[in-house]
Amino acid sequence: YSNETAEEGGKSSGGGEKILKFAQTAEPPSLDPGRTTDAISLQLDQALFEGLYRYHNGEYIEGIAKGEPEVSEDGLTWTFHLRDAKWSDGEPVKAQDFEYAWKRLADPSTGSQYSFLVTDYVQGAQEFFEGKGNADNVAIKALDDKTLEVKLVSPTPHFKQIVTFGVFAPVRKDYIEEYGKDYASNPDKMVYNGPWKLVKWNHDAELEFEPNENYWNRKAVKLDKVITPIVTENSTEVNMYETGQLHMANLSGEFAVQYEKEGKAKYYPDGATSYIQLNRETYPAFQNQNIRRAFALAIDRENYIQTVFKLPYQPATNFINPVLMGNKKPFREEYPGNYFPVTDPNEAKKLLQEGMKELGIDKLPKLELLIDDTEASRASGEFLQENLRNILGVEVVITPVPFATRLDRSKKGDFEAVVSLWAPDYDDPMTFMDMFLSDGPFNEVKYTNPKYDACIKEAQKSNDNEKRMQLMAKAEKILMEDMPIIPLYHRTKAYAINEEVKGLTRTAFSPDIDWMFADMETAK
Amino acid sequence: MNSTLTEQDFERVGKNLEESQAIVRPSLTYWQDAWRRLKKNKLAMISLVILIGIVFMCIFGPYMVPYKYYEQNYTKTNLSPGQEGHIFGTDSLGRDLFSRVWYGGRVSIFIGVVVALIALVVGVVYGGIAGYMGGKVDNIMMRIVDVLLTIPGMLLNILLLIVLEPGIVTLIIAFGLTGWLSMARLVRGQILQLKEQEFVLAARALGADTKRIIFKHLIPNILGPIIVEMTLTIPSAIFSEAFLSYIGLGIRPPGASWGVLANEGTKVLRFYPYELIIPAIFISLTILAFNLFGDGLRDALDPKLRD
Amino acid sequence: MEKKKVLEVKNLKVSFDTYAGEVQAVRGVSFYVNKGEAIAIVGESGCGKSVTAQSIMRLIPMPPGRIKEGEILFKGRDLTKISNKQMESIRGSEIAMIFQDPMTSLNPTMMIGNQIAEGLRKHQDLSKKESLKRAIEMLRLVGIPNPEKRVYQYPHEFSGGMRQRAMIGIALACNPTLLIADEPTTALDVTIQAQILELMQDLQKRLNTSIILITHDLGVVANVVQRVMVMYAGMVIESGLLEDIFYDAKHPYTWGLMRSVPRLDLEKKEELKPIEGSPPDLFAPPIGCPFASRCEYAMKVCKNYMPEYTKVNESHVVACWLEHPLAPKVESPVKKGGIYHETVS
Amino acid sequence: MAKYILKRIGISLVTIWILATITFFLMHAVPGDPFSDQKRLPPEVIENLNAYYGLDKSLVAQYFTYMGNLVRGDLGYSMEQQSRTVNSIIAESFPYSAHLGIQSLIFGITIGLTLGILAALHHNKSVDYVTMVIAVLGVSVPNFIIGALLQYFFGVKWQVFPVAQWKGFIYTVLPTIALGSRILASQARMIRATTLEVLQQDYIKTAKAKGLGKGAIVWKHTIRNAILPIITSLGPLIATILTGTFVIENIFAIPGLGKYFVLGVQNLDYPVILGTTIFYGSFLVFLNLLIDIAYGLIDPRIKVTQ
Amino acid sequence: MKPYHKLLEIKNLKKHFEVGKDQVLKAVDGITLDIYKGETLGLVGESGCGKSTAGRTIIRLYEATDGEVIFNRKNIYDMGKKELRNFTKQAQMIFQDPYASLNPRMTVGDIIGEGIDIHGLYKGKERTERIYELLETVGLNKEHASRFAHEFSGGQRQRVGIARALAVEPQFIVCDEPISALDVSIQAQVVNLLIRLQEEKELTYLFIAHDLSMVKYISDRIAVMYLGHIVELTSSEELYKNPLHPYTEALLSAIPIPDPEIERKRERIILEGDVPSQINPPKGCKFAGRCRNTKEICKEVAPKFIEVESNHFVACHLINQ
Ligand SMILES: Nc1ncnc2c1ncn2[C@@H]1O[C@H](COP(=O)(O)OP(=O)(O)OP(=O)(O)O)[C@@H](O)[C@H]1O
Ligand SMILES: Nc1ncnc2c1ncn2[C@@H]1O[C@H](COP(=O)(O)OP(=O)(O)OP(=O)(O)O)[C@@H](O)[C@H]1O
Ligand SMILES: [Mg+2]
Ligand SMILES: [Mg+2]
Repeated sequence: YSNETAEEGGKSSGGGEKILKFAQTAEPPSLDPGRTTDAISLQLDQALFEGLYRYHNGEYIEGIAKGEPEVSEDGLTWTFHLRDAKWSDGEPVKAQDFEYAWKRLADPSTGSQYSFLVTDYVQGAQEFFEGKGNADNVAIKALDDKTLEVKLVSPTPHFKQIVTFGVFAPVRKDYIEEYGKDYASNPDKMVYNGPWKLVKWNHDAELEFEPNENYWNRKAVKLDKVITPIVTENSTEVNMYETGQLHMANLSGEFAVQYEKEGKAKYYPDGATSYIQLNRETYPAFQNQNIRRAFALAIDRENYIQTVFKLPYQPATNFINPVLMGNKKPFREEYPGNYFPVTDPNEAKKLLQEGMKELGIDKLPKLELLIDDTEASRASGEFLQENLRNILGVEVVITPVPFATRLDRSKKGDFEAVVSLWAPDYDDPMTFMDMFLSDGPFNEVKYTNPKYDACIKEAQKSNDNEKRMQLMAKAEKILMEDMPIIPLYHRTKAYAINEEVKGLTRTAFSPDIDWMFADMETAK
Repeated sequence: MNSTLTEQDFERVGKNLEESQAIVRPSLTYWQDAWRRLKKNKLAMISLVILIGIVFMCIFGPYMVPYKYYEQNYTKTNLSPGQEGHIFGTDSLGRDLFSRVWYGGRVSIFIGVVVALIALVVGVVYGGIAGYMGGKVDNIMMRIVDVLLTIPGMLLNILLLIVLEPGIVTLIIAFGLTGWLSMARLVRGQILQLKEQEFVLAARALGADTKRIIFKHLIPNILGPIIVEMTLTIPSAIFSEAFLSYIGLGIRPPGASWGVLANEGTKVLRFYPYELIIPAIFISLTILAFNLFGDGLRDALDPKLRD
Repeated sequence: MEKKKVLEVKNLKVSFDTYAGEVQAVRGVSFYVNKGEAIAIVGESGCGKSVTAQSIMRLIPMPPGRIKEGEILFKGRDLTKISNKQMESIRGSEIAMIFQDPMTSLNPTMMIGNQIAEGLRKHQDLSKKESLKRAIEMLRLVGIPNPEKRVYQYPHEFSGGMRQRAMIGIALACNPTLLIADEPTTALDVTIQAQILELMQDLQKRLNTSIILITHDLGVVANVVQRVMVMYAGMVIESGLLEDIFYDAKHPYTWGLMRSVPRLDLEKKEELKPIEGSPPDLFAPPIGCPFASRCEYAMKVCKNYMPEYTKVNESHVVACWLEHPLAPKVESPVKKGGIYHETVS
Repeated sequence: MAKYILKRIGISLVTIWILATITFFLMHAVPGDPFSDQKRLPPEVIENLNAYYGLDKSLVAQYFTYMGNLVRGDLGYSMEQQSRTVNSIIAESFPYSAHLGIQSLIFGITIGLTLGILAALHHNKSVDYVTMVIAVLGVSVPNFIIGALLQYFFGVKWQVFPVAQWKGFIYTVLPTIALGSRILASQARMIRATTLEVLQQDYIKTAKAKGLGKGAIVWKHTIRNAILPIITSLGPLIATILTGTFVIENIFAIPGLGKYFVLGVQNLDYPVILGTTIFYGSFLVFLNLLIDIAYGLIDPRIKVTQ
Repeated sequence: MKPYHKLLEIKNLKKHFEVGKDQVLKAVDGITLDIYKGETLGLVGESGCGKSTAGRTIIRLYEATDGEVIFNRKNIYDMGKKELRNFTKQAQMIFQDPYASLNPRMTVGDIIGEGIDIHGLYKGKERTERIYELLETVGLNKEHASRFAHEFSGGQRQRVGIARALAVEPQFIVCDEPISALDVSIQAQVVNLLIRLQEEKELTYLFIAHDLSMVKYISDRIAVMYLGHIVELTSSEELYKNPLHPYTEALLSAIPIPDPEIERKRERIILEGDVPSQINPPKGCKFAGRCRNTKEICKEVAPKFIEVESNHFVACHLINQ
């Protein structure tokens, strides 16, 4: 065994070849940009494909598009100009490839989970998706090989951010027609226009990438090879990192503590916010605001984070995640919004008494708390259970269920309280705030407040960013006063990385992990 | 010697049948005999003592310390064994592992025992009917068992646990659903053998009804293998529970089982090895003891290995 | 008349250690077998016949069994003293044994031919082919038709009688000096039993093998052996030539044995005179004559003292207090040339 | 013989059908849908996806469609791994599980049998006790504990073997031991019991009476007969190994099929759950058939046709 | 010969077992005979020829495939549940294997008392008394009541088996090889006990054995069975003096006589070959394969069982002609 690593290690440093190795936590479900759904696939697609723009190091940089898009007066017509670029098989990248790819997203027969990103914005797309119109009526058009024109339903200043999302990458019609459902299931069943190409895909074991020689910006790609084994178990991943089989490892639980102690842990916020949803129908006591607030204040967020997660999460005393941009600065810097204390057990007890008096009860009924069946969720549930029992004297029954079941029961309102998590789709607080519109599809607690609705609706229509932020801050305040949900924390992730590796970044938005233009020190 | 004999010694006394009919060996029932042989098996006896000890601790252990198994103390997380009065230390939520281990044992052993009892009832009834009825009924019933046996049991358990709510009851249902199969097979085989035995025929010839034959003649005679099978079902249920805990389908929090504890322990193996080692020792010791005791019992109850 | 003794057992004592204590299965047995001679050991179930036989082969399970005392001289060598390896080379080649139940005494997963050839290969260094050829000969010798085919068959393809023949084939394969047959026909039907006995008699004459035939059926021995030993409760209580035992038995137990079998050839229905009671448990054998409690003629002395062996004639020995000069004279109820001759045509 | 096999195959097919049906309905009884994701989707998209995968039809209709495809050997596309068919998932991942399984079997059986026979030959002596404790220890420690301990000590601490992955023999050592220990233990116990039983048989006495040495008696007469009953236990044993691979595959990052089943369940990936269950089921059914036939060939007493 | 009142009439009784698919084992294949009150009818034949099956079918321990058994003028195969229970009181069985026929988990007292309990004959103290009485009848004593079967010797066990059968005061007992597993010296004990009981209680026996000498000793008449058929039936003296069927002859000659001189002079008929399988028995006479005098017809046609002389029935072509 030792021979083998020596040999591999020799390649990476001595032989001058730069091979980066890090683990993926699961097999990428689909590398077809049109059908991709998850963070891992998006991450890899960002390496294999290149859309108009690219999100890198917290900035939007040029991809296949040359320069900024032209936007019409009314903000509805967007025109993109393409640079000369080639697919890995030598064919040029054309505007038609984009047209085809984007229409494909809206095509119901594709079964894309991100079709709404097209149908919500592009004229004619919704009709096409619902089967009322056809592809020709979708206002996406290749004016020529290098020009792409899109007409939008309403002015959308952040449309550039939207098309940066991985699913908007171009795809080749000829490949898709040839391989059908099997497209992108194997390295030889796909074609690349991104910085990398997939050379080996041992399903569920390992993926291997090499630079795409035809990539227009080939020189930006520094590494010679990237190997990403698939390792589900976090402890295995860390063990591999420590024995030199990996250059980077995610850290959870005690590993994070350990690495933190040694000063080797790195962190990045991933944008997710966790909160408890309270169902006022199934647990009538939650109809009382004092009781809802009592719950919110009873939770000892600092100890919760420290004992359960052991990572520098931020205790959430608001809903919008701090990673999201406000007008000029991050939203949370502009509107710190600490709507309630991190914890206040005495106040909580007082509120509870008041609430119970108002309800005319002297004891809260048993509360069922729905959680995921993962290890961390379990500990989290146990903490909350004991915490609430201690402070409020309420008996909490925990029901751990598989993820899919948790979401399903949340959707159907089949819960009393459920620990949920929301991660941003795009870099704007709206990705959090539109959730609790009265008719919002994810308003699982059936929250309605006309004032809240009014603020959000107005913000949605507005073109003025500062005003939008103000409105959303106002709405957030209303939400936090009404407290249909109890925020718990804003999440942070930890990882360890070999010092040789340079330029690899972790972000809250895709593509996390951004390794496409990373480099390695070869000295050594 | 001969010289000392006199005429008198040669007085005829005739036969003494009473004496020749007397049974000189001490009377030993089947169970006494089994117990005697079990006692000779050191491993089995040690196992028995261990089991009794573990069961005792599972019942009374949680009351021996001033901490409840669910009580958290954020200032005292991950204490090593012995620190600050926590005999087995504490876990990452600051809960006392001593009470958790015994509470967990209670759950694990309870599951094992209940599953074994379900297997006992269902298996004995099912296998009993199949074996006793014989013929076509037996054929069909055993085909069903064969079919069920080809279903990978663990897969079925996982599906069931997801369909039903998590918790002890669900675990028991899931294990019970597959656990009785081998018992049914065993009972059927034994009954099939026994029912052709002449003592059963004799009872039938005396006009004994089915009930009497089953309860007086068949069951008492297959009790030995049944008990052995039960002692082996218990550890396998404990084992399965541990496995399911590993994939997150176990007991409802804050309840603990040994499986849950061990699984939590594996995550911190590097840092707080005792959090794995302690539950692992008890799981293994219990399973080991049940197995060795079961084996010993099998040897003790098997008339073929008599000496 | 001086014959060569092939086997001589002297004062053999074998015990088993059980939960209840020591079971004295064999309590001082002495006998011999001459070259080419067939002797029988008869006696009730549990009287120690098999243990005696298996002790000769050193096949009793140890523990719980153990040979407490005595010598087993085979061709002058004491079998109780030699090493296991030496014993192995004697087993099968010089002393062979046949067991009671032909159904279970053959390995069910091994071809009959191999089971015969195995011993040959071990003791006579034959090649596989040669040994199989011998096996075929053996099967033919014991009267199994079609032996060329039968060697390749498995025990379950043989009937009970054929299996017992195969067993005999195995035993005789290496031409042993001594053959011990432990109830070779008990598990068989009378018609098959007749076949097997006929075969054994025939083989003994042809191969000049010494035979120890163990049985509880006096009828079986009447035609096959030259001498008979009657065992009771771990001891030999009477032994002698066939005629001595059948026509001039001295021991009340031997008489009892004779009188408890109905005679097919008798026209008049003689009442059977069973031996009442049960034999003693060897776990706690009586200090006196073990038969005393069942013996019609028992005397006070019988209860307290073990009778000594009395020589009736050169070959006939009996252990009974009735032979003592002080004892009352008892007429044998089985008269010499008595009831057995009455109706013979 | 041919008729017998045909009949057995018939029964096997029925078994598989029952298995598929049970799994199908059980699976659809689980609350939730396969499109659950952190980023929750608008209802229209879900509807479209349901239509795409035919999940909008009635359960019975779906059932018949599925069965229709199944007859043609088409297990459908995975819903999670969208561009892969269940067939290809099985084809690619099963070899790993099989490799791991077979290697563990060989490891477990050879050592297990040796230990078990040794124990039986020294019944009630210290060899017996020691071997049995060692052996039973293997069944007593859950897989995931063994796996975690092996990985930590041999992989991380002493660095004797690689921590994870499956790229050559050296990588297979730890997983094989972790998975094989159970087999070892169960085999040892079983062979010990059967050997003890065989040693009581009359034909062993016969063999001794032939003058065979201890070796010949053990090799030629004892082991063969003692192993026979064990062969029938292979079916269930392989079943437990296959399902047991999940843990080991997870810990050692092995791309085997065991993982897929559990992942399938967690993601509610219907075709994968069904596919793997049916595959495992059929595999076992036919394995049992093979074992029965093999048993008939090995044990002359049993005529397969009966 | 004792007369004359037919206690049992067995007509064309058949018992076939299904073994495997489409395979029928004809254990008893049409036997016809009468059993008179107070007599002992011996039934002999080789192992596996169907003796036990016949005995069991006669008292309906096995359901007959075909045929009738008329007990005291009533067909037991037409009896209802109640009548059948009553029948079990009148017809009992003693089994071959003294080890297997006693429940190892019951005390001897309970084994004997079982019939008493089932039929509710005695209760409490009376029951105990009765058990002691039965024990003494069979030559055991009270102390034995609390012992378990495995503590007894073979002969003692068989006597327990007899006591069990006697407990319900039957008229008819099927003795299924009650002495085959016993030592010669013990056999006589049991046989004498059976004879004594027969005289005291006017019992009727069907005495099954494979040993002709003992059968001849105890029986008034003897039926010889071969492969599911009765091949010869007559009084025991007649059978010995004048055996007609070649199988009977062979059987008689095979029985060893404990007298060396006679044995030496005696000429045995050694049968060649083995008993054929009952699953696909040869057509024609079942004995044809082993018979010295086989003729063509024997292989083709099954001989009829007919009375060739008064009270002497035989099924053989050689005789019947
Ligand atoms: N392995 C053993 N353990 C304990 N006691 C034994 C063992 N083998 C034999 N005995 C005892 O030794 C005595 C003699 O047994 P043995 O087998 O020699 O009798 P036998 O004369 O051959 O009887 P049978 O005619 O039944 O074969 C019996 O009382 C028996 O209980
Ligand atoms: N329950 C059964 N199922 C199938 N076959 C049976 C059954 N009982 C008996 N037989 C078969 O019927 C045949 C006759 O058996 P039965 O026991 O009546 O013979 P038997 O003459 O009593 O023999 P033995 O002298 O060995 O007791 C045998 O071939 C036996 O295998
Ligand atoms: Mg014997
Ligand atoms: Mg019988």
